Amino acid sequence: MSFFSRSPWILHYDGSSCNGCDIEVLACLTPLYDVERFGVVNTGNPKHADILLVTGSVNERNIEIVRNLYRQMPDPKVVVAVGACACSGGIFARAYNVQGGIDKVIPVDVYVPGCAARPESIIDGVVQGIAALELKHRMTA
Amino acid sequence: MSLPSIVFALVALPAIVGAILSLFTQATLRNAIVVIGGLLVAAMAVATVATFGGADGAFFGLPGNMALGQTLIVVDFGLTAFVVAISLKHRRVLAPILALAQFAIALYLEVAGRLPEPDPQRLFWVDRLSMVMILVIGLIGPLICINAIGYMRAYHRSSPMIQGRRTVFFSLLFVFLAAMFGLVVSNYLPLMLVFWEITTICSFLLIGYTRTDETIGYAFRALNMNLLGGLGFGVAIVLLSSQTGGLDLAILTHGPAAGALLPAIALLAFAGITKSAQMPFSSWLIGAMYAPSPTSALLHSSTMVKAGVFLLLRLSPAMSGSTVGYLVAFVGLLTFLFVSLVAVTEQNTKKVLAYSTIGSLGLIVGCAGIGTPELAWVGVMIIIFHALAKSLLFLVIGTIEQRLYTKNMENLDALLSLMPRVSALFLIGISGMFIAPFGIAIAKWTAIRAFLSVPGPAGAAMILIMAFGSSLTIFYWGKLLIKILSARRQTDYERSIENRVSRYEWLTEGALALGVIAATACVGLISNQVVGPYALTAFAAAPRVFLAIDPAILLVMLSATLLLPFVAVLSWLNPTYDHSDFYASGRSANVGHVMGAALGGIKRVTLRNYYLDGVVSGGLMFRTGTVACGAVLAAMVAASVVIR
Amino acid sequence: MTPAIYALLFVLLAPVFGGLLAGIDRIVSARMQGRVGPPLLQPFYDVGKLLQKRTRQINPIAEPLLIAHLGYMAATGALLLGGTDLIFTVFVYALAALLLVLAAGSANSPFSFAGAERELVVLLASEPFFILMMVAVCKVTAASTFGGVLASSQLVAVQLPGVLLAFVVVATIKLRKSPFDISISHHPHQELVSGLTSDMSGRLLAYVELAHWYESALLCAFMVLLFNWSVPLGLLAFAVAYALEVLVDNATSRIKWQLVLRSTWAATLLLCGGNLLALFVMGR
Amino acid sequence: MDTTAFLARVEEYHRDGWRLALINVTTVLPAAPAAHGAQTAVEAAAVGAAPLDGPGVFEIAWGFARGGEFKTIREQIEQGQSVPSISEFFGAAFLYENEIRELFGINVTGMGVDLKGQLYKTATRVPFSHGAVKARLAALAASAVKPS
Amino acid sequence: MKRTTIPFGPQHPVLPEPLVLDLILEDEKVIDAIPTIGYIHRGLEMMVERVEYTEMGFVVERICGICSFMHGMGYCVSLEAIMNVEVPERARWLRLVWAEISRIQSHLLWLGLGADAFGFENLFMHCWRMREQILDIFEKTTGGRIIHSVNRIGGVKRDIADSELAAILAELQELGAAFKETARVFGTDPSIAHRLGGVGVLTKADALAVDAVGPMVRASGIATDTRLGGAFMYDQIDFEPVVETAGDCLARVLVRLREVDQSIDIIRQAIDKMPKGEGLPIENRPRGLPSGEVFTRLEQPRGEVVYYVKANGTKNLERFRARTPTFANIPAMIKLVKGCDLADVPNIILTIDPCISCTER
Repeated sequence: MSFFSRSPWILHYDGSSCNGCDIEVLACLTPLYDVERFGVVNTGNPKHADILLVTGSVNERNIEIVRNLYRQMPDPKVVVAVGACACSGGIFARAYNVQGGIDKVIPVDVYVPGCAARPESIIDGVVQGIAALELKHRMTA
Repeated sequence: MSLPSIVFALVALPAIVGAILSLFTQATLRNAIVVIGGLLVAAMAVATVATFGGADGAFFGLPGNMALGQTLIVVDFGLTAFVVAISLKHRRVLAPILALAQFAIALYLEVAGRLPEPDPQRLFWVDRLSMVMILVIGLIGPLICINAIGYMRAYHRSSPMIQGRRTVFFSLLFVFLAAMFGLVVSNYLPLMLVFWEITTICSFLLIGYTRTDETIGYAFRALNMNLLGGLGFGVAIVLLSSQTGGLDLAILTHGPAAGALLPAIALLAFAGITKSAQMPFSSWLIGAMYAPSPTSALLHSSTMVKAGVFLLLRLSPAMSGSTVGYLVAFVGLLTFLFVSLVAVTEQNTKKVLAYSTIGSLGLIVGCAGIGTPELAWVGVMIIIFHALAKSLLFLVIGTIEQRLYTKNMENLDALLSLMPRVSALFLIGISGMFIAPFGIAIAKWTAIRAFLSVPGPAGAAMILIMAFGSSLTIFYWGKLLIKILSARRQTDYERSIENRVSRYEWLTEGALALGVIAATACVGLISNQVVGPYALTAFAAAPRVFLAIDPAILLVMLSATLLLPFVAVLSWLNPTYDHSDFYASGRSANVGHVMGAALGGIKRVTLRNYYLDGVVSGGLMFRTGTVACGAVLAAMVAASVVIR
Repeated sequence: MTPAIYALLFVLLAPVFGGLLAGIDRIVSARMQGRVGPPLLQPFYDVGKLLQKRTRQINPIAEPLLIAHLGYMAATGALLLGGTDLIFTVFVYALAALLLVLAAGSANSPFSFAGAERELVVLLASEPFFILMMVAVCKVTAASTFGGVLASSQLVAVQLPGVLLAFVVVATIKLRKSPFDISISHHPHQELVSGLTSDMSGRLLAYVELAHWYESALLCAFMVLLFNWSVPLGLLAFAVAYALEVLVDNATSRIKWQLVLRSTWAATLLLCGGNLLALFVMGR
Repeated sequence: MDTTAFLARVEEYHRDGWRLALINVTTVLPAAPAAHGAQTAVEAAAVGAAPLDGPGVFEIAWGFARGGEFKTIREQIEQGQSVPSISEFFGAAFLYENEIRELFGINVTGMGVDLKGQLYKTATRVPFSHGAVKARLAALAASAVKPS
Repeated sequence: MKRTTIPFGPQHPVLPEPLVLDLILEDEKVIDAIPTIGYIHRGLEMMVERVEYTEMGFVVERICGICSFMHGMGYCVSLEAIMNVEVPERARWLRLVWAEISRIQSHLLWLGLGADAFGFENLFMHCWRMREQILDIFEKTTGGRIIHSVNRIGGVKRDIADSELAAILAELQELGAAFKETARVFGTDPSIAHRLGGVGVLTKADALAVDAVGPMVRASGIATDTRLGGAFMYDQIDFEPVVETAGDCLARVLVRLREVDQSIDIIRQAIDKMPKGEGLPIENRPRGLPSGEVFTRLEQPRGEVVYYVKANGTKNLERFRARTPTFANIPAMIKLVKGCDLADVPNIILTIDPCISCTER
């Protein structure tokens, strides 16, 4: 087992989310859920991150941002789409400015359902992301 | 050849080259004369040192039966007449008054026969310090002259409004070197004063080279302040003329001075402080920044200001342990502190270099004032390393200025990408000024160690000044380093910039950079063979260790630092090297050095260094320093009279 | 044992010390925040991962500068314990710190640059203290090396209470603790994102972390200098000081650079300068 | 609309201490779908494109609040007409005005801060213009009647 | 002369949401700040074209995950006004209770984020720990932590048993007591005072000039609160708007700190005054299709929200528009950011309590 499974650093980006999933992602860091127990750190910087958590869908404007952040993350990297909007566009899928889920722009490894996604599901998504990370590391190493 | 004759040849040679240069206006010929003359001067300097060998010192007089007194008066008259004439032309009042006052003193002494007959065999004095100065002047000076060929060509191309007077310019550079050689080998004070005044006039002419209202103003400021110092020198001679052997520098400074000698020592120190641009006389050197860069390089490294600290180091044994000495030291150290504070708020690169010069000289003044062998060692070390690094820096900044058309350090970002080779030279120069294995840092460290043994609150104050001042130098050099040591992609035009740097500049700046490295590598040797023995001789002290560290450690650090560029190249060539664009909150664009702008489109990345706005005010610090140092200086002169 | 062996031991063991310290710090901080926190060895996992990760470089000069940063940080401690002049080690220490600034500045990008400038400010804020501290230690003990100070019969901390207090203040900067963590923060919610390290990834970040561990060990060695009569006491004092730092870190917000500069300079000038003045006046 | 009278009224509100609470625009299509007995806009659109033909209007409401009171100035303008900016009196109006220009295509003259179409930068330019609304409804109707 | 440009956002850890500023700096003084939004605009208002009015409430709730209860309530209240539905009293009281709980939730969330922005991670953790208790109450009473969907046109979907209400009140009062300690830290810590005191001062005159709302203006000495209008049972509650006069970041924090206490007190009064008993009516189903228009205003945690709903007799509304409090507060924020320090920018942005997804919809 590599160190990736013990030290997954995350980057959170809010696409066009309603804040619901965003604050649940943040809640994961706080005392009740405390994901730092698993070595998870919210880095806030793509260059340090292993796992990109995206909440909300992509729209005309943030599509470039999502692409840029993903590109700036060093390999191996994993994308977790958190919540219905990130997975598919959710309730807003047909709104004129929404282009759909995150997988329209970048490859998604883990889809976390929910509107809003619950912290437990998000943590579960991250854990599955760790497995994907481990796999990608082994494939490139 | 005997030592006296080779020393006379050394002084005469640049004067002759200068005279020849004034006759030729044709560029190619002039360039050839500059190069050949420069090389001859350098060879002569090396020959002088070789002839001198490892001796402690030597005295000698003029060959034949020259009437020294009358000659000096004639030269003095010529200089005074020149100052009066040019002041009348530009309607200035102060300079002619100061010059006439000084001439009046000389005339009075000569006519009234107050001047004691000098010992004809002790007119000149060469020792290890003279040799260090001769090498500094004779090796660095010619390089600056040769560099100026390339610089001035670019300078006049980029500033067509300025009338070209390059004949005068090059001629003056060599005359300046001659005067400096004369100054550092003089033992008879009236003789030294004449050379002293020649350097003043030379620097005046060089600063006013462009003849704009602005530079003429700065030239007169320099002239006034230096003439004031010269007047102090003159008065000191009057005071000393009544003392037996008083006008013999070697006798005057063979040990701590006391009684009636002190006021004269104080006035000589005053002269040294004006010449080395210490506060409150710093503004003339800042004004001199408006002259062409080789002028700055010359004034800052091997000539002019170095004459001031040379005199102070000569006086150091005399000032040792006296209140006068302490106060001189405080003028220097306070200057160091305050100009460092000013420098952190300055954007003009040349001015930052100028403040750094004043600060480094301040350290030398501080060392000279206390007058211990350790601190004299530090002072000479700083002279050597500062001359090398600072001449390199001024020449490099001149090269950059003529290619990038900017004086502002904010516009130097990514210099490493634009002009990689010039940047390398620049980095070596800056490292020489403050980074650990390089000389000035070693000197500063030794100075701190030496100040430890200064007793009482003065010692504590000196250590505090050193601690805060050194930290400030890290800050302003660090800012400049950040600007240079950054990378971005260049356009085709930018890639071609460096190709326009002339051969003259490459060779001279390269030589100086090698000099900085070589001197650092040889710091142990320099300490053991030259500077250490000098300090021991000057203070008649018992042998001791000056470099309290194994020079091998310094050598390892130096090699490690020099290896870094190769690591960079290796990393660049590594097949796994993976380039990424920079982080800009998700807004960076993968092409060029741009990022998405808030209101659409793209925006160039612009970065501005911190200038401690709101915490340190440069203007206020300069004024405070001027007032504080002025007060200390006044106290110094007063103390010499009152305390004796 | 000879000083050379001490130097070697420092190079080998300081990262272990620094990493464990960081691990304890993270657990204690988490407990103060009502959380469980990561495993003790988490910092080692993090660095291990960073070394395994692909490194994306923004330019080829950052890496050599960071290697030099790490090297000089280790060298500072090695020189210190190896018996080099104390004041000289401070110069090497400053060089090591400066190299990190240059590595960040070389990115030529907004956040790294702002981080580098702030780091330069904190370097300016902390540097006078370290010079003064070493001068004071040398003055008190009349020694100029680590071994010499330890062998001295003078009790350094007793004579340098001001320096000791100022050390606790200034060490906050070097340990990158709130309220002085302006250029780089262990917490992500910084206006400068990751400050200095914004454009570093993979092993580059690992170098920075490792150098920081060396720095922690170096500060511990400085503390031992102050408690020169007993090494265990010095270690204990460092532990107490570190616990205090963690507490302060958790009980204050990050202050602005202007106040960082003013407060540390004031502390240095009043506490350290005053102490030094007293030493010189009393003629020790 | 009478620009001078309008601005005079706005100034009056400003003078009397009212606060700008919102500026709202409604895109009114030529004929209300209900007139055709349809229960939804989609059904109406499915009945035929005819009701959607012809020019529509924009209803604009400038809402002002003072304590618990709330008042509006209402205007109707046709497509292509412009309205004056009220940022002279209510500086915060610039956000609303940029928004209605971007989303509804209404030209606002003399805006205090012109964000030059960069406020939302929508994928569908002017998503609430009559044309865009009609197109969406037509597409919706087409997909609704299509056998799945 | 050269200046530093800092691209603040859209991905910036200080604010989880994508707000964008180009900060033009000298040293760290902000000489100019060029703002933009639009990274989160979905086009939610257009959804009326495809979603029937009965279900539009679920869309409206998702304007924002922090104020979702209030948005759902505002939508239902608007439709009730258009369709002339009389809402049972108990339902109205229950709405008030949930609304105030959601205000506490929002303020705790915000206080935590604010603390983290000025580098006080510990406070962040403690605020969010307390917030989890509030979320538990929500989950117990509505089934959702973030999105509650408990409002209906004509009433509410669920009742809360009287005993449970009493338990909730007890829990809230306990939390309020514990919160006092946290509030004391915010109010007295010198490092917080350094970061917030005198920073981003919005004078009373400026607050009026830029038409700001909510705690933002109350911190500038203006006693305005939409709840004072008396709708939604607030006429039966005894309360004074929380006002501070300094107008700086610290004042805005203090206003929200005191509003947490105030909300707990309002809930106490509400539970006291509401009709008790099992099986009281909580919903009146409306009849027919809505036709007409209405402007509805209510006080969200961030300030006044204004809804405009226009119905034309079909199942689809003709227009739905929400002017959220942050939309009204952005001009004030832009005004304050200019001339502050870089380190103040997060504090100024956060003390307006921005909700960008509210703003852009």
